Amino acid sequence: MAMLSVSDLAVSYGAIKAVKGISFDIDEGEIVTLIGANGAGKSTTLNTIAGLIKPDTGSIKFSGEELVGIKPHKIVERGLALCPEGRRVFTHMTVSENLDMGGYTRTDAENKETLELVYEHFPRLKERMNQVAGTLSGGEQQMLAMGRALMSRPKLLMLDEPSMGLAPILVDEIFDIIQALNKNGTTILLVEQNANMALKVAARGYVLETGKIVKTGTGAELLVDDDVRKAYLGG
Amino acid sequence: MTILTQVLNGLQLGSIYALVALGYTMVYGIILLLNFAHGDIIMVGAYISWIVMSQLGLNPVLAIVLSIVGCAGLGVLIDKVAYQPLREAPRMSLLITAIGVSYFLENGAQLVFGADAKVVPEYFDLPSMSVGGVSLSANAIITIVVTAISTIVLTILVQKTKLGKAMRAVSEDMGAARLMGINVNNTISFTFAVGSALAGIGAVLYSMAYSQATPTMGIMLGTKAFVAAVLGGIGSIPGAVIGGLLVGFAEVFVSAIGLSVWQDAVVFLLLIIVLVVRPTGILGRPMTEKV
Amino acid sequence: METPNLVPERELGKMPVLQAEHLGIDFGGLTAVDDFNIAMGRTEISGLIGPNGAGKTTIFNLLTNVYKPTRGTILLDGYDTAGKSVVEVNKMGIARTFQNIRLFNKMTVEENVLVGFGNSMSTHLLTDVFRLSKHWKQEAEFHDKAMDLLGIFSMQGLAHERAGNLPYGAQRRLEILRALATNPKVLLLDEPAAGMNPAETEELMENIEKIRDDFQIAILLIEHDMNFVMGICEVIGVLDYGRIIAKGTPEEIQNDPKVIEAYLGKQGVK
Amino acid sequence: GGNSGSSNGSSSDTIKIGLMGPYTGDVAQYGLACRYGAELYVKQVNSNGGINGKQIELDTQDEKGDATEAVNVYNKLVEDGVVGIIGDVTSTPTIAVAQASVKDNMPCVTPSATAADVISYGKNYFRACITDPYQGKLMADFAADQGYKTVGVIYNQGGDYEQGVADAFIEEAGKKSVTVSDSEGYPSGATDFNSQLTNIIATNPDAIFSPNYYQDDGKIVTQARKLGYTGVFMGADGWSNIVGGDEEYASAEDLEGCYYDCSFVSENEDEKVQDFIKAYKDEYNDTPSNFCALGYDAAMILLNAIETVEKDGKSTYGSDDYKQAIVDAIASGTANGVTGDISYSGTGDPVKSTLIITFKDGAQEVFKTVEGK
Amino acid sequence: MTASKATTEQAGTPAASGYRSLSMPMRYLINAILVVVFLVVGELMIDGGVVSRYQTGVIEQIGIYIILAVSLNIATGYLGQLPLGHAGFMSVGGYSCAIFIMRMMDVVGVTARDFATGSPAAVGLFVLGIIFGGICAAICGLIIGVPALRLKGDYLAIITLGFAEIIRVVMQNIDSVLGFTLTGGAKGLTGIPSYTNFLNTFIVVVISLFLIHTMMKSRHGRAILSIRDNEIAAESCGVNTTYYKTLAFVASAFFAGVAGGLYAGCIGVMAPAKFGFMKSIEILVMVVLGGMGSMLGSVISATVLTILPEALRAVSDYRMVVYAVVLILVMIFRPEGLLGDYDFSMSRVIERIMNHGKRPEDLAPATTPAAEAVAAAPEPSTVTAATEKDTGKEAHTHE
Ligand SMILES: Nc1ncnc2c1ncn2[C@@H]1O[C@H](COP(=O)(O)OP(=O)(O)OP(=O)(O)O)[C@@H](O)[C@H]1O
Ligand SMILES: Nc1ncnc2c1ncn2[C@@H]1O[C@H](COP(=O)(O)OP(=O)(O)OP(=O)(O)O)[C@@H](O)[C@H]1O
Ligand SMILES: [Mg+2]
Ligand SMILES: [Mg+2]
Repeated sequence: MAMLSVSDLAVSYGAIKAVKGISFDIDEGEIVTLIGANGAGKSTTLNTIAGLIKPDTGSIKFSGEELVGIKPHKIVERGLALCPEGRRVFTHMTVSENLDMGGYTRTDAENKETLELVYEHFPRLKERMNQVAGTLSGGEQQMLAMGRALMSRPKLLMLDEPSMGLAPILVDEIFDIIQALNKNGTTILLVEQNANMALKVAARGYVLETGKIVKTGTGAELLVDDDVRKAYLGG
Repeated sequence: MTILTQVLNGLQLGSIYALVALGYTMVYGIILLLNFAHGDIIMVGAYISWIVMSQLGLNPVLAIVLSIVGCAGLGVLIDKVAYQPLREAPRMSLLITAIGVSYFLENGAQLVFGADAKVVPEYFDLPSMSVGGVSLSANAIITIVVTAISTIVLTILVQKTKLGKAMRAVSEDMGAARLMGINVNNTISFTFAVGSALAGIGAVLYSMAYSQATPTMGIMLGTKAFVAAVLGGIGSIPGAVIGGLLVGFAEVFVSAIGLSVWQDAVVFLLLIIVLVVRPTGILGRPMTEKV
Repeated sequence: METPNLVPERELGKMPVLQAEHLGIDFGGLTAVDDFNIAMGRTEISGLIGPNGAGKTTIFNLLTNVYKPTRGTILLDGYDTAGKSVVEVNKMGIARTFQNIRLFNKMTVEENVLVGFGNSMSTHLLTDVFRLSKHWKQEAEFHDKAMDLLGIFSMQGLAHERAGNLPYGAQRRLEILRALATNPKVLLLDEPAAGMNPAETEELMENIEKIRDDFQIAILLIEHDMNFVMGICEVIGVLDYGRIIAKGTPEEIQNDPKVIEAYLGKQGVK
Repeated sequence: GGNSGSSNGSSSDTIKIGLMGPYTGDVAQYGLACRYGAELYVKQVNSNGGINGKQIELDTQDEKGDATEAVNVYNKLVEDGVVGIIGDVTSTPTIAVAQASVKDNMPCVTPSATAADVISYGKNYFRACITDPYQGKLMADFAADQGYKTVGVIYNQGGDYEQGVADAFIEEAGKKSVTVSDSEGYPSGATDFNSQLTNIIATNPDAIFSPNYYQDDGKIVTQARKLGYTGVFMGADGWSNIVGGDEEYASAEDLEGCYYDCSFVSENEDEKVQDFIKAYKDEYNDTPSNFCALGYDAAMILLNAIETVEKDGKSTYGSDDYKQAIVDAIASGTANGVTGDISYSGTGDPVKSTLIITFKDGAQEVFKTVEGK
Repeated sequence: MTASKATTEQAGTPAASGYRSLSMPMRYLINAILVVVFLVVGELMIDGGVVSRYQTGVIEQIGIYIILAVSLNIATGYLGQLPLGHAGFMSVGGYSCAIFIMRMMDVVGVTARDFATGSPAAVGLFVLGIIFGGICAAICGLIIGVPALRLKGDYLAIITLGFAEIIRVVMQNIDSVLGFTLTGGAKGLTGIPSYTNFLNTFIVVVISLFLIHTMMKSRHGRAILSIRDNEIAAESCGVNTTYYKTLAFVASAFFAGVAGGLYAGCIGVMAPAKFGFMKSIEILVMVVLGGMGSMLGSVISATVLTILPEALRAVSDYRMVVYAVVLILVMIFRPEGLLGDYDFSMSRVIERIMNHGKRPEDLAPATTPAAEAVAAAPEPSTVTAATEKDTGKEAHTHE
C-alpha cells in the first residue's frame, strides 16, 4: 500500500483554481519529485498535504488515514513534515532555538539525539548555533529550514525547492543529504525548479502544469523525455 | 519622611501599571495586536470582585480567584470570538476589532451595571505598619510583591518552557509554527489566558488600592499601561516592568512637586524622549531587517 | 590613491566608474566582508559568486550604503560615498535589485517604474497639486519613457497590472527596470535569475547585455546559476568567508581549484 | 427613549417638551438621574390631568455628553416642535446648546449645568442649580464660621465644575483670612491621590476642601485616611451621592464630621422632600439623588411656566410669542421645588436656599440652611 | 522567443486598442460641473426647507468627518503608518481658527451676524481663519513628525498618541500658565460665532478632496505610496523617505486642522477633553472601515459612521453596544474595509458609457496575467497566472 496517496485533489484561492484534481502516490522509502513551471501548483499541493490549506475536493491518505480536515499540528505528529518554500525560519530566534521548535512534537531526549544528526549534516549550523536566524545568509537559512524539518523525525519529508538560491556546491550537498536521509528510511517528496538534479535522485516524478499532472514516469524516463527536456532542463 | 512615602506611592502605582503592561506585552508579543480591550478586561475583573463580595456576600478569597479566572476566561473568549477569525487579516483590521471589543465591553458594562461607580469592598482588613515614622500601607507592599512574583513566573514561562518558546515561534510566523506541530490557536488562546489572568490580578490589586469599579476605568489605566509597555520596549517582559515603574514614579513625583495637572503630559513627554533616543523603547529589540 | 576630489574632471571618463578599496564590515564578532577591492569599467558586466553566506549581498549593501562599512572607501566616479544616505548614493548613480524581491506590490507596474524616474522629475509640489501645465507635460513625458523602458522586457501590456500580482519572473524583471529608471551608472543585480526556468534565464541574459549596450552602464551581479554567470560576465570575483579568493575570466574561474573546492563542487568539474 | 415621530409639534391636546442629556457614555449617571427626576414630575402632572387639559409629551434624546451630539439633539428637538427643553446636563454640551438656542429663543432649563457661561448667551436659558462660584464662596464663608485657620484644597483641574468651585473658594478664603495651606490639582480620570494628599497632609491643615464629584471624593477621603489624616473634609454638591445611594463611596467612620453644601438630601425632614422621595421610590424603587431632585425641579420650573402661559391663553401654541411668554413666566415665577423655593431675579441664575450637610454617626443630616440672596 | 513574450506584445496600450478615453481638461470639467450642480441643489434644498436644520447640521458634520478621515488616510492608508493622534491636530486647528476669528472680528469689524449673511469681510475672515487653523496644525505635524519619523510601526502610533495627549493637556492648562484667557482652560473655548454653514463646509470639503487627490496622483503621491509598500526599496530608488514621510504627516495634519476649524464654527464650543485618544480612534475607525488608501472608502464610511449613531437613536440605550458589534462584524466579514483600496472615478464611468459598457481590459485582451495564462496554457515554459502571491508571506513580515 502506498504510504501517501493523493486522489482528485483540487485547491483554489478564491476564484483562482491552483490545483485542478490531481492524483499521485508515494510508496514507503521512495523519493518522488514534482516538477513544473512557476505557478504550476507545486507549493499549493505540498501546503495542502501539510494541512495549511483546505482543499476543495479530493482525499489525502497517509498510511491509510485521511488527512483532509486534520489540523496541521496533528499531521506533523503523524510523521509528515514540510520544509516550506521561502525557508520561513523564525528570524528572531537563534539557530538552536529554531531547531528546538522543529522538535516540538518530540521529547527532549529524542531531540538531543536528532540534533547531533542535524549538526552532522550541517556543520555550518553548529558554528552559528547562537546566531539569530534572521541574520543568516540565504543558504544558511535554507539549511536551517531543512534541519528544522528533520527535527520532527518525519516518516515522510516534503521539501519545497530546497536548492533555491544555494551555491552549486551546496546544491550537490543538499541532494546528497536528501539521498542519505532516504537511505536511512525517510520517504521524500521533493519539489524542485532544478529538475535536472531532482529527476536524477528521484525514483519517480510527476510533471505538473497549471494545476494538472500532465506526465509521470521514473526519474530516468522523464530525464530523457523530449518535452520535459525542452521545458524544464534547458534544451 | 514625605519623600519616602512618595517613593512607596510611586512603587505601588508603578507596580499596578507594570502588571497591566505585562498583559499588553504578552498579547502584543504573540499577534502584534495592540489589544485595546485589555484595560476593559481589568474593568470586568473589578466588577467580578464587586459582584462576589458586595452582591453575593461571598468570601474575598473566592472573589480574587473568580476575578482572575473570569478575566482569563474572558480573554480567551474574546480571542476565540473576535480575533481568531482575523488571523490572516491585515493587522489594522485586527486593531479596529480590538477597539470594537473595547467599546462593547465598556458600553455593555454600562448597560448592565450603570455608569455610576461600584465600590469594591476591602478584600482584607489590613493595618498600616509604621516603620521609622513612615506609614507603610499593607496594600502597597502586597501590590509590589505580587507584581515581582508575577514577573518572575512569567519570565520563566516564556523563556524556559516549551510552551513559551512555542509562543515566540507563533509570534514570528504562524504558518511555519503550524508546520512544527504547534497548535497555533491554542497557543494564542493560552497567551490570552495568561495575559488576561494578569489583568485579573491587576484588577484585584487596583480594587484593593482604589476600591471603585466604573465601566470606563479601563481606558485610562489601559492607556497608561500601554505607554509603560512601549516605554520599556513592547514585547519585553522586564521592559514592561521597568516601563510601569517609570510611569508610576513619573506621575507621583510630578504630582509631588505640585504639577499634577501636567502629569499626563510629562508621562507622554518622557515617552517621546525615550523613544527618540531609543526608537524601540528601553529594552526593546532593535528592529533589524536583513536587506 | 589620491584624494578623489583632486581628480581633474576630464579624467573621469578614463577612471573606473566604481571603485572600492579595502572594504570591510564586521557584525559583532563576525567579519562578514574583509579587504574587498573592485574597480569597474564604465560598461563592464562583472559577476560576484561565492558560497552562501560568503558576504555577496553584504557587499551590495555596503556599496549602496545600506550598511556603513567598518573599513575602506567607495568611490563612484571618483567621489567618495562615505556618509551619504542610501537615497543620495542612488542619486549619485548606484541602483540595485534585491535578493528577496522588493517591489511596490500594491502599485501598478508603470507606477513602480515612475517612482524610479523620481530622480529625473522636477516639478514642485504645488505645480503638481494645482495641476499646472508643467505637471501634465512632465507626466506625459515620463509615461512615454516608462513605456519605452517596459518595452525592454516586452512588459507594456502589464503596465496597469499590480506589481504584486505579477508572476515571479516578471517581478524580477520589473525590479531591474525600476532600478534602471533611476538613471544609474552602476547597476547591482542580486540573483536576478533565481526562480526562473532555463528558458527564462536565457532570455534574461540577452536582455541584460542589451541593457548594458543601450544604457552604457556597468553591471555587477550576484548569481548562483553558473550557466548564467559564465555566459554573461566578463570578469568574475569569487568570495568566500568575506574575502576574494579568486578573480578572473569565466574560464579561469571555472578551472580554479580553490573555486571548485569552495563553491562549484562536482558541477563545476563537469 | 425615542421620539413620538410627529414632526409638527403636538396636536391640540398635547404639549411637547424636550428632555436631553447624556444617557450613555461616561457621564451617563448624571444624565440618567436628571432624566428620572424630570420624567417623574411629568408623570405626576399628566396623571393629575396635565396642563390645561393637555398631556405633556416628552421627547427624550441622548447626547452622550458630547457637544456635537448635543447640538444635533437640540436641532432635532426644534425640528420635532418642542416648546421648551429640560437640559442639557453637563457644562460644555449645555453651553453649545445655549449658544444654538439663542436664535430660536427656545425656553430651556438645565437641571445641573453650573458653569457661569450657560446663562450668558440669551435670556432663554435658566438653571435649577446653584453655580460653582456661589458654592465656593459659600463654603469659604462656612470654613471661616467654623474657625478653620488653614485649609488644604484638592480638586480636579480637568473639570470646569471642580475648578470653578475651588477658584471661588480660594478667592473668598483670602478675604475671610482663612489660609489655604496647599492647593493641589489633579487631572481628570486620576485614581491615585496619594501623592497630592501626602503634600497637603504635610502642611497640617485644619480641614481639606475637596469640591469634586462623589466618586473622586470617596477615593480622596479613603486614601487620606489611610495616609493618616484625621481632620475634617469639606465638599460641595458634587458630594451628594457619596453615601445613601446604591454604593457607599467612603466609610461612615471616614466621613464622620465632614461637611458639604447641597440643595437636596434625602434626610431632609421637609414634607415636600419626603413626598418626593416616596414618589420616586414607588416609581423607580430607588432613593433619589441630588441630580434626580434637580431634574424634578427643572421640569417643575418649565411646566409651571407653561401652565401660566396656557392659563393666560393669549399666545398660540408653538409660536414665537408662546416661547417668549414661557421665558417671561419662568423669569417671574417661583417653583416650590424639592431643592428649595426657586425664583429668578433678572438672570438665569436661581435664587434658592442651600443646605450644609454633615455626617453624624454614619448618617447624613442637615447642619444648617443658608438662605439664598 | 517564448510564448509569453509573443502574447504580451500583441497587447497594446488601451489607446492603441481603440478605447475611447476622455482628455484631462474634459475630466476636470465634468467633475467641476457635478460639484456645482450638487452645491446648487443642496443650497436650494436647504433654503427651501426640504432639508431640515437638524439634517443640515448632520451634513456639516459629515463634511467635517470626511476631511478628517481623508486626511488621516494620507498618513494611514497612503503612507502606511498608524497615527493615533489625529484629534490632536484637529483640536489645534479648531482652537487656533476659532481664536483667530474671534480676535480678528473686533479688529475688522465683523459681527457674528455677518457670518450668516456672508459679507465679504466675513468670508475673508473665514478663509483666513481656516487656513490659519490648518497651518497651526501643520506646524504641530512638523514638530511631531520630525522625532516620530525615526520610529516604525506601533512605536510611531504611540508617539503620536502621546503628542495628542500633550496637546490636550496644554490646551487645558495653558491659560493658567500664560495668565490670560486664550483657550478657556478646562471649561473650553465658548461663544465661538457660528461661521460654518453648509455652503462653506461643502466648498472646503471639495477643495480638500481635490488637493489631496492631486497630491496623491502625482510624483509626490507615488513617492509616499512607495514608502508604504517597501521603504527599503523606496530609498534605493532615490525616494527621500524622510522628506516624504514628513510631507505626508504635515499634509495630514494641515487638513485635520482645517476640519477642526470648521468644527469649532459648527458646534460653537471647543472643550479639550473631547479631543482625546477616543476621538482619534473614532477617525481611525472611519479610515479602516472604508478601506485603507481608498478616498471614496473614507468618504463613505465617514458618512455612514456619522449618520449611524443618529440613526440608532431609536434604540438609544443600546446604540453604542450596537455600534461596537457592527464594527466587529464588519471587520470580521470585510477585513480589508468596505472598499479595500478601490477608488471611484466619475470619468472612468463616463468613459465606460462612451465605450458601451466595456472596460479597457475587454478591448485589450491578454493584458492581464490571468488572460495571458489562458492564452499561453499549452506551452509549458510560459509563466502562468499569478495573483497576490505574496499575501500569505507578507502577513508574516514583522515591522
Ligand atoms: N545584519 C547582519 N547582522 C549579523 N550578521 C549578518 C548581517 N547581515 C549579514 N550577516 C552575515 O554575514 C554573512 C554574509 O551574508 P550575505 O547575506 O552577504 O551572504 P550572501 O553571500 O549574500 O549569501 P547568499 O548567497 O546565501 O545570499 C552571513 O554569514 C550572514 O549571517
Ligand atoms: N496565497 C495565494 N493567494 C492566491 N493565489 C495564490 C496564492 N498562492 C499561490 N497562488 C496561485 O496559485 C497558483 C499556484 O501557485 P504555487 O505557489 O502552488 O505554484 P508553484 O508551482 O509552487 O510555483 P513556484 O515555482 O513559483 O513556487 C499560482 O497561480 C499562484 O499565483
Ligand atoms: Mg512554489
Ligand atoms: Mg545573498
